[in-house]
Amino acid sequence: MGSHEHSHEHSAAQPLATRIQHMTGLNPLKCYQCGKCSAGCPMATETTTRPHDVMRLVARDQLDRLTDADGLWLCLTCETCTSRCPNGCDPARTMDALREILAARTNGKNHNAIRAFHRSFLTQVRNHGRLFEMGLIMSYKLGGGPMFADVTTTPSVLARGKLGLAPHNVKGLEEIRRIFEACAAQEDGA
Amino acid sequence: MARIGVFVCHCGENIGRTVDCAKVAELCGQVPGVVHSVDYKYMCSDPGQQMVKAAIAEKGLTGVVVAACSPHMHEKTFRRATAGGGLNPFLCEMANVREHCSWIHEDRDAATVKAVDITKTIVEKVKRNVPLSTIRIPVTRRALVIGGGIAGIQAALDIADGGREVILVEKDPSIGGHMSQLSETFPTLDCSQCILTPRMVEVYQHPRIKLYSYSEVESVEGYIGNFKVKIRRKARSIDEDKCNGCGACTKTCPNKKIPSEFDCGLGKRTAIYVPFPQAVPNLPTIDRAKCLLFMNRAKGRPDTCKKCAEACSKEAIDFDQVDRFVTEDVGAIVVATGYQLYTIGKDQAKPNIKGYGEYGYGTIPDVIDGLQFERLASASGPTSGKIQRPSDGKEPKRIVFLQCIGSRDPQKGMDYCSKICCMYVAKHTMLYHHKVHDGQATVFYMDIRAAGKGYDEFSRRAIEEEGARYIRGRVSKMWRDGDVIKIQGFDTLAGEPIEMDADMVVLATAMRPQPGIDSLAQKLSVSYDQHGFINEAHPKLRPVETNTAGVYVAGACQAPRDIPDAVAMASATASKVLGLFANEMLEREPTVARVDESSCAGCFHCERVCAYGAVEHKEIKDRAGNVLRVIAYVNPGVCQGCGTCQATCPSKSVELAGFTDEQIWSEIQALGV
Amino acid sequence: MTELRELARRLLSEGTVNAVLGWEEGPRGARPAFVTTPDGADRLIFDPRCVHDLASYLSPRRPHLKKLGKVAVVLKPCDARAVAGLIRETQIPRENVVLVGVRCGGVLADPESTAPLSETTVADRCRGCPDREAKLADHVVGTAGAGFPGPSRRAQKIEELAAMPVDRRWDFWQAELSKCVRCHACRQVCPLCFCERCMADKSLPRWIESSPHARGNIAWHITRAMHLAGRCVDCGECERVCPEGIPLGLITRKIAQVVSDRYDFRPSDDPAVPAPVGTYRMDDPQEFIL
Amino acid sequence: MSIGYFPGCSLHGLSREYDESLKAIAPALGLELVEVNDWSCCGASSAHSSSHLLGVALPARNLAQAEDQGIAEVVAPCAACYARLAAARHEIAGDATLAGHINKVLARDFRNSVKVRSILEVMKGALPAIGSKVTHPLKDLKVACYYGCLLVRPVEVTGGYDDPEDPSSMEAVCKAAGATPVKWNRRLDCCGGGLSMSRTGSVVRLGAAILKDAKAAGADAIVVACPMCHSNLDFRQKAMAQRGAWDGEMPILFLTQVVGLAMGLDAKALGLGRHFVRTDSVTTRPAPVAAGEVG
Amino acid sequence: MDSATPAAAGGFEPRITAFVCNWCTYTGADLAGTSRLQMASNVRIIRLPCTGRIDPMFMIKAFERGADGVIVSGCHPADCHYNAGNYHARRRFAIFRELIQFLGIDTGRITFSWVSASEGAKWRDIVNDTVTRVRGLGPFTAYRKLVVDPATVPAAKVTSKEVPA
Repeated sequence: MGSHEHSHEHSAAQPLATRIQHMTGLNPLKCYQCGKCSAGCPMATETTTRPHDVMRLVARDQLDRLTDADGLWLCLTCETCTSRCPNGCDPARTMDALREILAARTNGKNHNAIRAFHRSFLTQVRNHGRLFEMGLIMSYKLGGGPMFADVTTTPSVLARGKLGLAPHNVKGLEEIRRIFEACAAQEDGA
Repeated sequence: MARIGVFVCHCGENIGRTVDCAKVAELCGQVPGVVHSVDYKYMCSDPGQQMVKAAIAEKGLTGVVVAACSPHMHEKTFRRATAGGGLNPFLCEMANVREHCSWIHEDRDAATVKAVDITKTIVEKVKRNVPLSTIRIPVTRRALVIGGGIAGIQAALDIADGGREVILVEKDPSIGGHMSQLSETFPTLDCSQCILTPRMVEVYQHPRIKLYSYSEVESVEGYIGNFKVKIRRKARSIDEDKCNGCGACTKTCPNKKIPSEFDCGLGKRTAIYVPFPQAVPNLPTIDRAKCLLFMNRAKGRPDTCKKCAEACSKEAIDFDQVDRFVTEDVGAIVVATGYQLYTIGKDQAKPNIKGYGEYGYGTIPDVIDGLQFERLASASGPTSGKIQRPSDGKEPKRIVFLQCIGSRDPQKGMDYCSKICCMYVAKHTMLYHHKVHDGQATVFYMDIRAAGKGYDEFSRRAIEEEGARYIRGRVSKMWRDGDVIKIQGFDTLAGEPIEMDADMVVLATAMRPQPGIDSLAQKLSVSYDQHGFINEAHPKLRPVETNTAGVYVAGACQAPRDIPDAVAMASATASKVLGLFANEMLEREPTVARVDESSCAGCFHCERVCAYGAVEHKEIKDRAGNVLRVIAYVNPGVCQGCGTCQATCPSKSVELAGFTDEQIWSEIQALGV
Repeated sequence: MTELRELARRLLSEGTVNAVLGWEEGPRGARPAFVTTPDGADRLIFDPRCVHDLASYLSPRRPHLKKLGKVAVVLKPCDARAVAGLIRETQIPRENVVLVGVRCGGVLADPESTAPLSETTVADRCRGCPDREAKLADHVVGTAGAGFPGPSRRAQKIEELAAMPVDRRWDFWQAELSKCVRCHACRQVCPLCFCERCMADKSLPRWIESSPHARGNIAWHITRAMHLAGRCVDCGECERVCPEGIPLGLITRKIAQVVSDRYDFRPSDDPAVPAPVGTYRMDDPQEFIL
Repeated sequence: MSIGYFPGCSLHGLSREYDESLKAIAPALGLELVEVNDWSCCGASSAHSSSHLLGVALPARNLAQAEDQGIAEVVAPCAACYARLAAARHEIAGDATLAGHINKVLARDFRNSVKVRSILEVMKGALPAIGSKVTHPLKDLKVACYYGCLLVRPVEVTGGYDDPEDPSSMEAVCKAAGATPVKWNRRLDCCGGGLSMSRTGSVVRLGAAILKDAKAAGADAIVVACPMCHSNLDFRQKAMAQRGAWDGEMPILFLTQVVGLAMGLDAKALGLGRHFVRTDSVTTRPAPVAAGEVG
Repeated sequence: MDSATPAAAGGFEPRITAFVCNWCTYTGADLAGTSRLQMASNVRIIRLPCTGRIDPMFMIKAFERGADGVIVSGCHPADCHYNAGNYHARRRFAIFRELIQFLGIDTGRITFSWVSASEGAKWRDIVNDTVTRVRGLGPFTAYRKLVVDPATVPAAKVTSKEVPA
């Protein structure tokens, strides 16, 4: 059986590393803490929990400490860590899985902005099938995102004909909503 | 009619607790052909063995079954006892009622039934056992050593000093191997050349060592005690008998810009060259790929340059020399072909091995490997021991060493530790600090593996007293910016990213087996792992033997090894070889296959499946000498007894002694309802 | 036909060979023929009734042919695959035979048939046969039809059987194999069953019970199939000669499919290509091994 | 050659010049772009950061749309869309359980038969066509080819059409357009990607490092093949300047625009007017030469 | 552990014959013993030097003698004591398995496995799993009846007449 064949079945009762392995087919315990992931991570200077720290906390079964781990939420998903990992650990995929596990937890103090962005983004996709950028900007900025200078630059964006003012709805919107619901149901059932 | 004796062992409580041994003895005693069946507390004890011996004499037994532990435990014991009782030892077999029965079951009734089944099965087998005698084969008491590095040199000297002749084959123009390239050796910092050169000379002068340098093993036939080895003596274009090693030829050669292999490309050599001053033999070799005369010949042009021949007063240069072949008979072979260093380039010899794109695939100048650093640090090296970087000859003030390059990196194809790098990097930082007083050496490492006498003390000294800065973490990326090398790493102990500039970077690259090791291993029928390292016969108990009898392994062709390891292994192979040569004849277990000549159809399926080349073609002739049939013959000296030939033979004309079809048929029959 | 006869005549008259083994007109259709004189060459024929695999006469077990010394043998492409097998397995030295290939577009199921070769009368094994002539042959004569497209009906039958529940398949084969009278005609006619003494005739031990009952029968047919794995050239002779009409071709065909699917091997007339059983690849599939 | 076209949301929004320039050059390259029917958002990093299944299902819906349309391979010019589509295809192909889930979620018989190509892979395949169509070679234009994160890695997903650590396809395309690629160091570094809106400070830091390195290497412009990279490097240059992280004007061009310019297409048709950093320095080029003389 | 305990009184207990190589699986089974790993007692081991020695006839003979199931086990690829015996065996077994399946024998009755000298626990699992599986398949009466009672041979539902030449 290839490494991609995995059961997908996991539960909160299992050690975190086992859970991650069931979700991703990857063994986080292969990590030997060389730090090459963090050495290449573009966000390493801005975070305190870097990719190799995440891997370490997974190995030590410290889900609570990962809840507020900044590196998890500031990850750019650039996959530099994954492409250079000597052990094929795929920290990027591991962090995806952790975000998925932690999405249910709402007690995270930090990085609500990032979560709010993801939420706004997916709401746009769910409602329209495509990203309505203007809608995203509005909903995100109003929904708790930091009010940066972006609002002032938006007119210049509009002037260049870059932003549509009305959303485009895809025809298969029903299907998109069904996908969202089915995925939510699957995740709950897992 | 068979007269079998059954001896059921209680093994103290080990068997008796879950198996009713008396019942087993009683029921087995009812099996036709069993004339004696008893149980006893400890069959392997002296009284137990005496019972076997006595019963053989008193009951006239024709076979012995001991129902006790695994045959892997005590088969030899009871076969010896059987022989002591005057019966052929191969008429004794063991029924495994301990490991395979009493120890794995709790239900006493079920275990007893099973123990009876197991014993009856072996009784039926033993009824069909026949007396066998150990096989005796003559031994040619000369050894072949392949590879003239430190391991091969040591093995050759030890065997020769032990009084046996040795053929030493080295593919390069000189013996000495990688050790001759090293500057100083850890952990004592003694000069490598100084300790190696005398041994090289000793090899050359030893009356019982025949050295074939610039030669390779072409083919190997035969088996333990009786190998026939064909050796290709590559044309070095020099008459070895005439040359006196004066060196006049190398001085006149006009092609002086060839990167020297010995100096790892950092120095230059001529087309006719002696690889290094202490070379053994001290004979020049013409590199035909680089010699003007041969380059012209390859293009069909007339010879122009003959400067070396003109300079030679002994007329020793022979441009028309061709490869020659010699055949040597030997009884044992030591493989000591050593290692090569992994390089980080994009093109790799094997598809599973990858280069380091993140370190520039080897295109950044002033990024060198450990062996190149040895040459820079060596007093006899291209810079006379000055640390200078290759690009501009400047002395690097900031030098960075990266450990585990390729090693412990499964994604690059090598998951193993190369073992020696931690130590030589520590040594390199010391050599560097000794030579560049205002310089700073930094080491990126993952773990410091310094297990060995004086090793940890040595690596600590590099840090505590000699000023090397060790940073725990792998480097993510490395690139050239102007004339500095930018390094993007991470200090996992301090928990912070590091970007630093270096003037020179030294990579501790992985040790890999020599290229061509797989074809040599195939010639020798020895197995090798996925990396190409030769497999030892047993990782604990037979570390220098291979799975082909008579072929031994020493040094870094088996796994990454440092010098003391390689030397110890070499001496161990010598002791194995000398042990083998202690007798004129060799004794082997008789578990070998034999062909039924009357029914063999000569299809040679057996030959195709034999991993040892034990199947030969035998001609059956009439009285006039006409060949009637060609059939298979299994050479008992070569056969290892796997029986694959027998299962493959369509007419069942091969029988493996000890595991004949009749024996197995009877065992299956005995298990019937 | 003229071409074949001329070649045979020349080989015999020039003394290249002492006999030519081919087919001739018999009282009940085509039959194998030994021609030892140049004049006899005119007896030789080749048409779709020439179904017999003459390679089986080359087996060293057949002393009557051995006495003739060097012979020529006429071969269809399938027969050439059998000759390649005999050479590969050192049963005949290549230099002792002259191989005369005849171009072939398929043969009849029945050598006694008078029907023309057609989609309905062609031997099932010829459907999908890619070979029109033997590459191994020293001489190739004649012209060939286009052949018949696959899949064969046997292949369809095999699929049908594979789709059955296992116990129904067992019933099917028990019904078939119970008919076997152990005459061993299948063995006798097979060009690649050349053992000096067949293991079925060996008594110590007796792996295969010799009397014709179901248990011995299945043991015999399993053994035959295993021994032919990767060797069977699909000449169809075993099934043709079976007096009980057991569909032996289904078994040999099935094994050929297994060998082809798993080891990408199809029998060819190149003796240098090793057979798949007796060789291995380290990465052979092993999905059935725990 | 007919090829499925997945524009993605950005090419219909913030980066419509990428869409415009690709459509402008496609005929010359012999590419017939067949837009995927009723395509929907790939989910970007938001989907796979929230739910793995959703992160696969959203791109899979688009692959299924393409499959139903009879499309054999699809090009996604946006690097993020490309990465999501290719990753979904790769994961479904290697995991029968996941494939089962996806079929259930999509509620259709999806065979995962559509190959996913990046714009670089497609342009690399069209190199001879580009060479023969160049009429206005971008002589003396020094370009820094910027790959960013998701175009060439990870190799398991991309199938290895280019080296993940030492790629060369974008340079090859620029060379075919007559431009001179410079050697520089940060062409695989991340621009800050999806944090553009939520954490502008990070984008300013990462983007400025890229711009400075390109400038130090002597580049006149940076060439990109991703709307996100474009926006972070082009739109955010102002923010970088405001924060004192950068003090220049570095034109950021889509690879398709570079090829379009070399073919003599109008700057406006290529959408160059929509950029925030002026591109005049690039569009004002020396006189044209005859087609086919470059390459 | 459930398969290690005999079925309820009167239940069917399969007879399993195991053909194993001396160097890996036999030694692995020894290790299971020294580790005291409890397992079902239905298996009888016949020791061969190598899987290369295992002839398909052994399995046929075992069924003839009333075995309900068979285990064949040896060294993992690349671990063969004799270099390549297991590779040859692997091809032989693969073909044999498909052949008997085609002839209507449930391949669930045969377990092929690689068990190394260090895999005592794997051996236990192979034994227990095989016993459980064969217990589920029931006694192999179809094979045992072959010689005893010709009447048990079912009337042909599909005969050769339907099979083309």
